[in-house]
Amino acid sequence: MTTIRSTLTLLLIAIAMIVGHVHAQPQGDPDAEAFRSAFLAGDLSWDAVLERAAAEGEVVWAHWGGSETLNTWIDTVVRPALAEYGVTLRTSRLTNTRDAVDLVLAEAAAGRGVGQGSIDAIWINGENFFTLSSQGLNFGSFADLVPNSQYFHFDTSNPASGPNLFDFGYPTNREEIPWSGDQYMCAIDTARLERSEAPADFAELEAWLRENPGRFTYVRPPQYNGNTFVQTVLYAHNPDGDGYVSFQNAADALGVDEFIRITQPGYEYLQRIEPFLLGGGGSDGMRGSPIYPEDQNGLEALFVNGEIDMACQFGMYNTAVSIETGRFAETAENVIFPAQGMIKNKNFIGVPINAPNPAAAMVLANVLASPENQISKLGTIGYVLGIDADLLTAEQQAEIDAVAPSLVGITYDELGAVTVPDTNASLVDVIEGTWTAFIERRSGSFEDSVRAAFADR
Amino acid sequence: MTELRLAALVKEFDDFTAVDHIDLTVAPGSLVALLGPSGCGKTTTLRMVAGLEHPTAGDVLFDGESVVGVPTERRNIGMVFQRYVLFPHMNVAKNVSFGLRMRRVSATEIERKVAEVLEVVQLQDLARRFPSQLSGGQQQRVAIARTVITDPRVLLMDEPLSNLDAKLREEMRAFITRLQRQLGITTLFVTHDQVEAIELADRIGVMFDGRLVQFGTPEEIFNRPRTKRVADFMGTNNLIPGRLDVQRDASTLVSVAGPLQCASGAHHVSGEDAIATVRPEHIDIGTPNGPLQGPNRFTGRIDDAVYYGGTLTYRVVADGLSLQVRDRSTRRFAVGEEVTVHIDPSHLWVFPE
Amino acid sequence: MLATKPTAPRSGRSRRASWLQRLYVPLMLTPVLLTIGVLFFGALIVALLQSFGHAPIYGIEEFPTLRHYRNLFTLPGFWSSVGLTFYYALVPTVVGTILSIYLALMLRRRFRGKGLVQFVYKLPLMIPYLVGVALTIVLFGNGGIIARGMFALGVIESTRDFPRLIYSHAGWGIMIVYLWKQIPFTTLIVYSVLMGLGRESEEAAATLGAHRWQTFWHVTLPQIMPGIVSATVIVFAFNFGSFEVPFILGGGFPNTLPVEAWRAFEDADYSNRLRAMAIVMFIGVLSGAVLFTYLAAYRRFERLRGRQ
Amino acid sequence: MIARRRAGTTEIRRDDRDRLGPFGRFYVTFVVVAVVGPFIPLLIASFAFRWNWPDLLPSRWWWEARETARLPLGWDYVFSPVSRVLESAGNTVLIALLVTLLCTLISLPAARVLARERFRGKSFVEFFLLTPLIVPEIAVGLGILVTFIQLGLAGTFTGIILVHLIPTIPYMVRVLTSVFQGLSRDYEEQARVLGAGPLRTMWHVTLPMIMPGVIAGGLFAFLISSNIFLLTFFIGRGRIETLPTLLFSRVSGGGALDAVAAGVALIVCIPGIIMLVLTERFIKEEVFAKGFGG
Repeated sequence: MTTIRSTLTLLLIAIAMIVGHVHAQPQGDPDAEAFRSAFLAGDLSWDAVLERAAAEGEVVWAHWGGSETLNTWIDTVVRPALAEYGVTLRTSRLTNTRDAVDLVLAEAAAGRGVGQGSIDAIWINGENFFTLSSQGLNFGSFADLVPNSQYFHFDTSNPASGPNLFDFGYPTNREEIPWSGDQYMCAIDTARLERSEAPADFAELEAWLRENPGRFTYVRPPQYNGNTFVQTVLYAHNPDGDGYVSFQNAADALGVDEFIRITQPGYEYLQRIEPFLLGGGGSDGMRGSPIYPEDQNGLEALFVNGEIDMACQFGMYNTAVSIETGRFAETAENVIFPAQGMIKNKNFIGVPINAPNPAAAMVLANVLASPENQISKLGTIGYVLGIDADLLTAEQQAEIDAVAPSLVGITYDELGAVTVPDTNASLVDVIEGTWTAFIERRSGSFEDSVRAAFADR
Repeated sequence: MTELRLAALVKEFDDFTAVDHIDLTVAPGSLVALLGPSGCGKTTTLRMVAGLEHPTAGDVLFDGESVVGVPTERRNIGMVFQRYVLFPHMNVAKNVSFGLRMRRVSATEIERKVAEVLEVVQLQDLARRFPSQLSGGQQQRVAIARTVITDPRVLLMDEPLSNLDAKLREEMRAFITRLQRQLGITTLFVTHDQVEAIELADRIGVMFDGRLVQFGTPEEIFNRPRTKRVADFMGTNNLIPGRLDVQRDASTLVSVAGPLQCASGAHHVSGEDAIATVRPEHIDIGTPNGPLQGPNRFTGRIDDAVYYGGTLTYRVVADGLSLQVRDRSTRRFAVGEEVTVHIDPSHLWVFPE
Repeated sequence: MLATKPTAPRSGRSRRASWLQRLYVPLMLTPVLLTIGVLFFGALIVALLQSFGHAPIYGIEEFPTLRHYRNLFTLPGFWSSVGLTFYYALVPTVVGTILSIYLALMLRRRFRGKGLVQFVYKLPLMIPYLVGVALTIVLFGNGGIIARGMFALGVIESTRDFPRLIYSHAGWGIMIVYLWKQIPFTTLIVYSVLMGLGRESEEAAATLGAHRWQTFWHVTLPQIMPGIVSATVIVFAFNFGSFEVPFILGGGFPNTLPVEAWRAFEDADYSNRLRAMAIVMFIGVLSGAVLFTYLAAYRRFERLRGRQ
Repeated sequence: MIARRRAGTTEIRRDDRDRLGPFGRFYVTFVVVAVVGPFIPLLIASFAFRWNWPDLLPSRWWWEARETARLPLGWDYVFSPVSRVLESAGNTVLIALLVTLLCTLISLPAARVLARERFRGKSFVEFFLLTPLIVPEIAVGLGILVTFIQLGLAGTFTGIILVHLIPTIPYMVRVLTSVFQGLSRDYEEQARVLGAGPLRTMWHVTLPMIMPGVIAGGLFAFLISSNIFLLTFFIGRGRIETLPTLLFSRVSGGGALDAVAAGVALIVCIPGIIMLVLTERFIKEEVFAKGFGG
């Protein structure tokens, strides 16, 4: 049997390869198509959705799977919560969210329409959402249609709606629903670096690095933790002095020349500190390229192993949770860095247009947005609320205050004073591309690097 | 010419003794064959002489000088292996010149000697051939040429003829004898074939279970085995058990068939259980009341007759004895016919049971 | 056998038999050829077409173009990548082969605990490269066990003083993993060839007056050469195309070619995937060319020596 | 005279030619230490709760922190279903078994023909079947990925099994070819003479005789399949994890002395150790090396 099936599959592959790449018009599954239009039009009761979800029976959720604590929380909280609705959770643990986006794009190109894909929900934000959105591959504006949407500000006139309606400056159009928040944070180990010695802004960082070469590095862009570091550098070195504000514009609105003008000082700073980063300074005979770890796990490993004294990454309560799980030394603390602006954003659950279990995906989005689960997530693994706390009851707010892990060494007020929003999604590719060309590869002048990155966008 | 001496040589492997106190001397320029069934330790002995095994105890001496501490490559020996072990990646010339090349002999000298040796073994036309392109006999000659080219002090041969067919074996036997005489190399030869040993060797050492049981000229071994096993191994089938009765210079073996006069046995003791042996070709056979005279005469009946290679071998049953008799004459006796057999006392060899 | 008996009633069957006989070889080979042909060469053809600009899936159709290759060859750091790839592939192959031959020769000897050694040395062969990577990180990182031991002994004062073995372009960590995994592999091959050869030809050489080194050089080595050649081919080809080891332990840009291909493929800009395909084709051709030259040179060498 | 006196003495000596010298002894010891030694810190790390620079041993052990922890730590995490270690181990074995079976079925006929028949294009076929050993996996992986996504094979067992055939078949064909070369035709011909048809000959004579070789080849294919990372990673798409891909996600950033990473790395070794014991039991080294051109 196996042989026969495999031979048939082989023949199929052979045909596909000979014919070239299949190009069919997306032709959806009529049933899924009907559900989609009815649901998006608001014609379906939530009970009808639940009923269909139970019939679908499962939901496939693709998310970044590099965190043990998050994986544990999902399996112990979300899975049983969905099981109550008769939906089995299947998670796809990604090393990179782009893999899920790729899959959706490839499926769409292969003509797999509504209801015929393989992923129901993606933990997504920023450029990945931007990619799906610009290709028209989102399921639709569902975010305000699930019952728990009551815990989000979606009112365009209310400035508090901003983080829910804009993702990296790009309108979400309610095609994704916030499920978590994040805050860029820097941790030090006070056993190695006194709090008073720790740099507080980029000028101090540079001075400190010249004194202590090799004691700092950042995650390699285009990994988002690395991008964010570069973004904060660019904010801080914005010659207009208005930091993040210029970066809220879309790439086209800003224009190449303006981008060059406002980012050049920042990139020059990055180039200046490169020889003083971990592994920089020509120590390995290959022109001394520094070590940029691949992701936050790699960065933390360097921090834990005593190779660097300060580690910056997303995770508002990461330090507290890491001390609790034994990863960080008990002497680890957070510091305010850089004083010019620490990026905070929300991240979302997106549903691709070809989700095979769209009703179950809605149920998943709703379950993730419930105050109960949101508070549990904050309390157990230190992930910031995706819902807006001011819409909760007083008891719930009190509970949040009670369970929230410590900021270890800093206060909410100090943090709130320096928090800034993320960059416009359309600029992220350009920032990455420029970093790769100008910092990593040193492939030409700054201007050429930026122009190439703009053109490749 | 070198004298090779083995002194109380012992080789123990983990759980058994392969060679058990062997003493043996190979006179300069002579050829000694170590004869014995497989597993008797003869190859191990040879390998100890070569330095491929280290003796557990005892000594190997070349001209009275111990070589036990000397590694194989510095003993200056030649060894012909059972499977020739020609180097498959070298042609005949390279194989033959190997020993000289290892000794860093000059190229012109190598060329001269290779040509010379190849002529001796009559392979001068095949110098560029590879071992896989040679017949068994040719490979054998290359193997010998390769060992003699360095003028070894001692030549060791490990069953060199066992992989050849009967005709070739005869040819090579003659060739080896000629070569050995011509070069006068002290040679130790291992074989399990008694004919080969008798034809080639000046002296034969018979080994069983790691021990040297008899050492002597082929004639001695052949006609006067010292034990039953040697006799058996040498192909003597007529073993007559009995009890000895020793008088001054002659002794009598009282066997089931009656008393037998034996020539030897002065060193034996009366009353001892002993076995007398006689080779089939040394028994005379004739018609009853024929011309056969003297002692040790029996009357018997032909039980079986086999014709083989110009001789007739009879099985004669006489007075409870079953004797094998080989007759080279042209007479024929029929099965069941009554005959007289006679054994000359000088051919009757006695050893203790 | 049927064909030799052309009796009348059997002629039908014999015709069928000969028809079957003619198809016997192709039929028996079909499954293998189909699988490798479709999956392996199919994949390569797709990669080849994409590298020449045929990629409708990304909405790119510029076939045929050499643009992606041209871009590749002018890419900053590309030739450094080629050099690094060769360096990481070649050094462990050569060093590992020498160490393996020595180990195989040692394993033929008698010593106490030989059974244990023969069991243990094969362990790395059985487990994924990634385990070797994990071990290397734990041991040789600048904050790893060895560095900590040296710190405790006062040899170094900080992680900075420890020589950088991983995450560096010198590639010590990468090559350590390769050696750790591949010495057992090459040793196994050389050892089994040695076992097949037996000791006799070496003993013969010794009786002919060859010293140990001469014996090895003139007798043993030439006879185990075919095994060594196939081992080095496989090892080099693997190292040349290896991804996960240099990806994790490498020193960053410039990366080895496979890591460059991966990065180009994972780039946000889909058109870079065509570059990834160009890199991948380049790796294949380069690796094939090197190994082909190597094998041809070896054959020529054997022929010069006269062996068929 | 001196020699003569020496001749009498009996001296116990060892075989120098066959014994290891001091350097050889050192080298062999080094090999054993280099193979086994690195696992010691890994084992310690797997039992650590907190092991920061510059501690030589963990400052706190897993069992000390286990009771108070709110989330499963170390081995608790490794063995909880959340970590998917057991699931991945199951996938690894399942995939490897199916690959072995399929690979054997596909390779057997070809090996028989390659060992016994002479035909035109034979050397081409042999070369054709060797190319997967020379061309890097990443080339195949990148080339095949998009097509597999289009066909819906990405993220499926079928897809992974199919790509695993690429690196296993060349080895399997080599091992089986040498097995058939070692099997004389006489036995099969004898069976035919005695009246067995081709199928019965295959079943009663050929198969039992080549079985040891087939098992060797099978163990091989199993070993290779269970060690493949890149192709599984590409085609599995995070939906089907095997032990190597699971370990990759733990160490890709440079996992350091993380207890879970160490635990996963140790678990990943288990199939290999079982294989080692099996091969040691059932396969002579010579057979084992055949597939590699030994």
